[in-house]
Amino acid sequence: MRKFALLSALLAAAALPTVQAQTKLTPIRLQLKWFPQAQFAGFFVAQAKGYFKAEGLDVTLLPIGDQSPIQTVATGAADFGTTWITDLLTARQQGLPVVHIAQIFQKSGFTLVSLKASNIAKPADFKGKRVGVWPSGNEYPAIALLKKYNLTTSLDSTVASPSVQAVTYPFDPSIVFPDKVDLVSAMTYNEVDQIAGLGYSLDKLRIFRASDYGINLLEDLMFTSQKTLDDKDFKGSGLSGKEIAARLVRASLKGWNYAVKNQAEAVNIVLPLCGNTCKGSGTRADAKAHQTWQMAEVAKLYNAGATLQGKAGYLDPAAYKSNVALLKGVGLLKADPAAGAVDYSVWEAATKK
Amino acid sequence: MTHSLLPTSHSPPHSGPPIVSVRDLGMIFPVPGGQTVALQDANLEIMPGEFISLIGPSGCGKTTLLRLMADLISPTSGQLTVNGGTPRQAREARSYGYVFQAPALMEWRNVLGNVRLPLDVMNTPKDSRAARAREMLRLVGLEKFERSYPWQLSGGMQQRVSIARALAPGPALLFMDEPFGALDEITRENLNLELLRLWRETGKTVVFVTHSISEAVFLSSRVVVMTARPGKIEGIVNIDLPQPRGEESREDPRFFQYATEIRELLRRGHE
Amino acid sequence: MSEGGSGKWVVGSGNGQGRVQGMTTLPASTPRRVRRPSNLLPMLAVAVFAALIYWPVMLFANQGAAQKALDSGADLGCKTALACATQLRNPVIPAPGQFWVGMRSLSAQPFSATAAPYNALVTGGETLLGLGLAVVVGLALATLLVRSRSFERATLPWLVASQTVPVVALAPMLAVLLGQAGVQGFLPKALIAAYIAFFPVTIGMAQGLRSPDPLQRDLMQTYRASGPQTFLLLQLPASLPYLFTSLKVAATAALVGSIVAEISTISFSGLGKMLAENSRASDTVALWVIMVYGAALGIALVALIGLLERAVTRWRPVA
Amino acid sequence: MSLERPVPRLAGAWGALGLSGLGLAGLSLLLARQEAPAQLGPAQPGLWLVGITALLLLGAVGIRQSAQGEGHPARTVPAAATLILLVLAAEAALRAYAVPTGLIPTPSKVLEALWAARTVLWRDALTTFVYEALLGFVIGTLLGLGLALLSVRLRFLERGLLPYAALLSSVPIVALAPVVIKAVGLGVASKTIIVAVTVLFPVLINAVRGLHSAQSMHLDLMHSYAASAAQTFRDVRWPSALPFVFTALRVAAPLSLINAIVAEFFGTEGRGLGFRIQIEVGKFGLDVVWAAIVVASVLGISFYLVISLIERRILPGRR
Repeated sequence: MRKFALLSALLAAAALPTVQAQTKLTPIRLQLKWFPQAQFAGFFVAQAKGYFKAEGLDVTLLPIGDQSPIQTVATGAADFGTTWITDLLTARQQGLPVVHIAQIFQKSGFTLVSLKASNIAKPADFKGKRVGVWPSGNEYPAIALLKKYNLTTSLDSTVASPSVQAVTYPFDPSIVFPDKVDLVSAMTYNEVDQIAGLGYSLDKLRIFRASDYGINLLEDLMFTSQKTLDDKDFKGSGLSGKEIAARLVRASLKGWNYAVKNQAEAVNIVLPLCGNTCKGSGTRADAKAHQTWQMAEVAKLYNAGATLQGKAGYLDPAAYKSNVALLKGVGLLKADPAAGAVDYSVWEAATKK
Repeated sequence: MTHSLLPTSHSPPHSGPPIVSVRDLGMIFPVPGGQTVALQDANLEIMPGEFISLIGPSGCGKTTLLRLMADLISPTSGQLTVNGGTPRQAREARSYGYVFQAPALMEWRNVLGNVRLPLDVMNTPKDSRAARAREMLRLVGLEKFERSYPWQLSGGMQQRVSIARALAPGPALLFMDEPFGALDEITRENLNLELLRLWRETGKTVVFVTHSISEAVFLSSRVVVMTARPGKIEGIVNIDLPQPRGEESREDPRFFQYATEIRELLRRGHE
Repeated sequence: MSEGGSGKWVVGSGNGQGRVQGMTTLPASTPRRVRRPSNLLPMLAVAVFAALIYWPVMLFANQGAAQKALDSGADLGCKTALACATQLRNPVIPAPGQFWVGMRSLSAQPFSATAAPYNALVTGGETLLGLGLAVVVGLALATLLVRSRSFERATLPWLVASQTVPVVALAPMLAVLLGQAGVQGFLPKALIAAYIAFFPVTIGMAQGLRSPDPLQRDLMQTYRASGPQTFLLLQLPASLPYLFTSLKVAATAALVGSIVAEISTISFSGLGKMLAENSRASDTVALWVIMVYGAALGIALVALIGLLERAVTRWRPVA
Repeated sequence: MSLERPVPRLAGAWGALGLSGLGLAGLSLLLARQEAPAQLGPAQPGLWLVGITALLLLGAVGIRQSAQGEGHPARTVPAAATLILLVLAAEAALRAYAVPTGLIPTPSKVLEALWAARTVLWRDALTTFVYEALLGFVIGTLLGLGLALLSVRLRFLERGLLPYAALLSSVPIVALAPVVIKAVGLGVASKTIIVAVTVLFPVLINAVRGLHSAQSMHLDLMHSYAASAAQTFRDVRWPSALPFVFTALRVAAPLSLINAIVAEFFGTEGRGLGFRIQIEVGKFGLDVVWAAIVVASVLGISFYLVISLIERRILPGRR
């Protein structure tokens, strides 16, 4: 009797995986580019609303500081990631097999901010000024913008007497602005509001949006490793890596669409997840207000370009081409990336378009 | 480890085969730019139950001779037997106890633990170790200090602990290398008396290295006088003072004769 | 603060270091056992003095910043630089009131994920784990160094060199590589702390394992003690005081290591993560609060090692 | 402790070392063709790895043999051979696994980058080492010594201030970097200050300890000569303090460079090794990053050796 019970238990255990394959969630680690905040609202919403689960995915969202998510994905510490396009293309140039699968933000949110009082009216006026940039790969929009106006920086080690003095600092604008630099790097959705919080209301500031000057280096995108895409049976789920990627993109875009439509609700979902990064600074040091600002600004970056043509998540080939040209122009890319850098099939499978 | 420590009939010297036999023993140390003859053509036989002192100036090879017997170093020439075998066999049979110039106690063990150390190393039955160590402490009169740590004891007391430690495994042979050299005169004389009593009561063979002529005469049955450069045995003096010896032995006229004889030998070697 | 009355046998005197010429500080032997008067009163006086000059120093530091901000047209909610000096939202040095408010808000719910005490505990745990790993590695390396001259000659220069590598630069890469091997979360940070701590521990242990005097070694030889017996009964206990001295040095360095690792790797908690977050949010007051917690943590770690030392090396005379 | 064969067997050692080195170099060259992979993971990494391990073991045997004896080669060959073999093995292993440069560069790539970026790295090293580390080191040492002398003269200061210094020395100073940079600016000066502060405390504590380490017998001797306080200081106190001071300096030397690099992570004006590392990490130019680390490491070791050399000059016969 006992023996029989054991046998049947073993049989049941052996049968289990095939039965469960449909119901068991596939664990996925998605590496975000920063600490949790409304910048990633779409993913948090997809998580909270169960969009990932509905696709059979059990997603863990990983935060990161000022490092590149590329390395965590390339080494398999995470399965998917979000990052900026500059990061992705330079990584590929150095032999890291990472692949673009979806473009979340269709427009660059990078700006350089100065005080109106400092009389910098146009990029040509940047000459001889001090510009604050973020190192670790976040400095290229600024460099590209300067380059466009034939300005050189001290970041380029081949230039003997640069026309702009660049300083590096770790993201917090209050370290350098306004006393130590004339222009400071700021994302529309984050640092601009932080600067406002320092006591400089928007009417005292002049904001140079990189995208207004044709420097539209694309930011938050989704990517994965070639290995994941080639995987025939992703983590024993019975599904190919490509299929998993498509499901992840589909759920994420659903989350994003919901977040930009229901911004207040999205902010409420984000708020409990972010620790000390949620708050703005200075007089605007209020988490909710800052994240509301951020959500609104992020929505503008999402609702642009391809999204407006009903193709959310699509990397517009023309935008991509101009990005590559820009990066080659500043010497960051030595040649055109191989065709495998972007895999449109994932987005097509995700949106059935 | 079968040797009893309890008082036995004190076996008379010169009976049976020698416990230590030294034949044409030589020891050469390499030094930068040459070599030093630490010991040359040493010959000596030590009988069971004897108390032998090795005396001589610094560099005469007396410590070297003792360390050779204990197999702490190996000779470059000659033969040496201890307990009927090679020194190595004697050491591996754990058949001698060694008392150093300094107490060399383990600072992290208390007095009892220090005396127990050889028993721990030699893996004697666990339950008897503490009792054995206490017995040894009683023998050296330190039973009240078993819980103290070394730093809490005076130099003399520390050296007594180290003697108790050497006795703990019950060896028949005791090597002592200037054990009282660093102590003051009063302590030293007290410990001399105590050592004689231990020797009498336990019937051990003692090989004792010293600088002091009076200590050598007072303690020994024979004194081996050594001289330096090269280190060699200059002569051997039989000390025929009556046993048991006590303070009064130092007043004995023969005591002075022996001392003078040794001094003469030392001087001769010096010239 | 001396290692007073450590007994004659702790021979490290700041210079004699045997074969291993370490970079670590050594147990200083200050053999005087004189009872010195309590430091309490002078310390108190210095504390009072520091408290008294805090206010003017703070005013001076912040007034400059406030003046610059006002000059550039910032709306700070106050009119003069002096008035602003005590209420800047991101002051150079926080006013006592500001500090207190920041302290309370970061400590109010001590075990919430954003509170400083909780994160200090996480960092402390990482550091302790790192120190534990460092002791294991240090003991193994020290044993090899002491046992084999070939090993010492082949590796010692590179062990020294390992301490000149800026680990901070390596930390992110190290964490990524460990992540690939499935090591994530708590452990990578502990490993980075261990990388920093292993060297002083190794050198201290090597010194300690060599510290028994020749007579003690001879003694063990007369017992025909085996290698492991000599190691366990003589060398290991003799090395313990050296171990703790080097651990105290290593603790601070390891703490820096785990904080840096938290800043520069994927981290869900820890003082380093708080430091990074609050620095992004321009919250200087929070930075000061975290610094104070970091300082307290460093002091607590050293004190903890001191306690452990007293418990383990009970044979040593009390200073 | 270790019973090593007294007969030097250098001839056999050269054979094993040469064979192992040539084998590893050959493997690397063979693997060089296997560059630019489509994905991580080699064709037959296991097989290559077995070969590399076997050659390393052979090399280890050679190193062991070459370390016998007391000759000059026996003291220098093992360390050099260890480095060369490990570098070659890393080269071969990284190529066997086809690890991309963006993750871990091969040693040959690092060497290439070292050469290609030599002028930039030279300028960065000048900034970080000379203006930040060295200057901060000198300032911190002088301040530490000054404070030590002052507090030894004024007992009250010693008893009131020194306990705090000892506490502060267990504070992670990196936490200070953002605040100092905010107050002082992004230029070189802020880094110099941070380095100086990190050097100051160990020097102060060790110097005070050293000044108290004079033997009372020596002091009594000076007293018996009716020597003045200055004479006693010059002939007894100061010489006995020096070994302690140098211990602190030797530890602080490489640390000052590392701290300068850490501080640069919190803001620069576009110069320095820390800045270079950050910029290159952003481009996945890890070959340049490692080149910068190599430069920092070499500078750190040299700094350490120079301090040791000065120590040996000033304290002849004491080591």
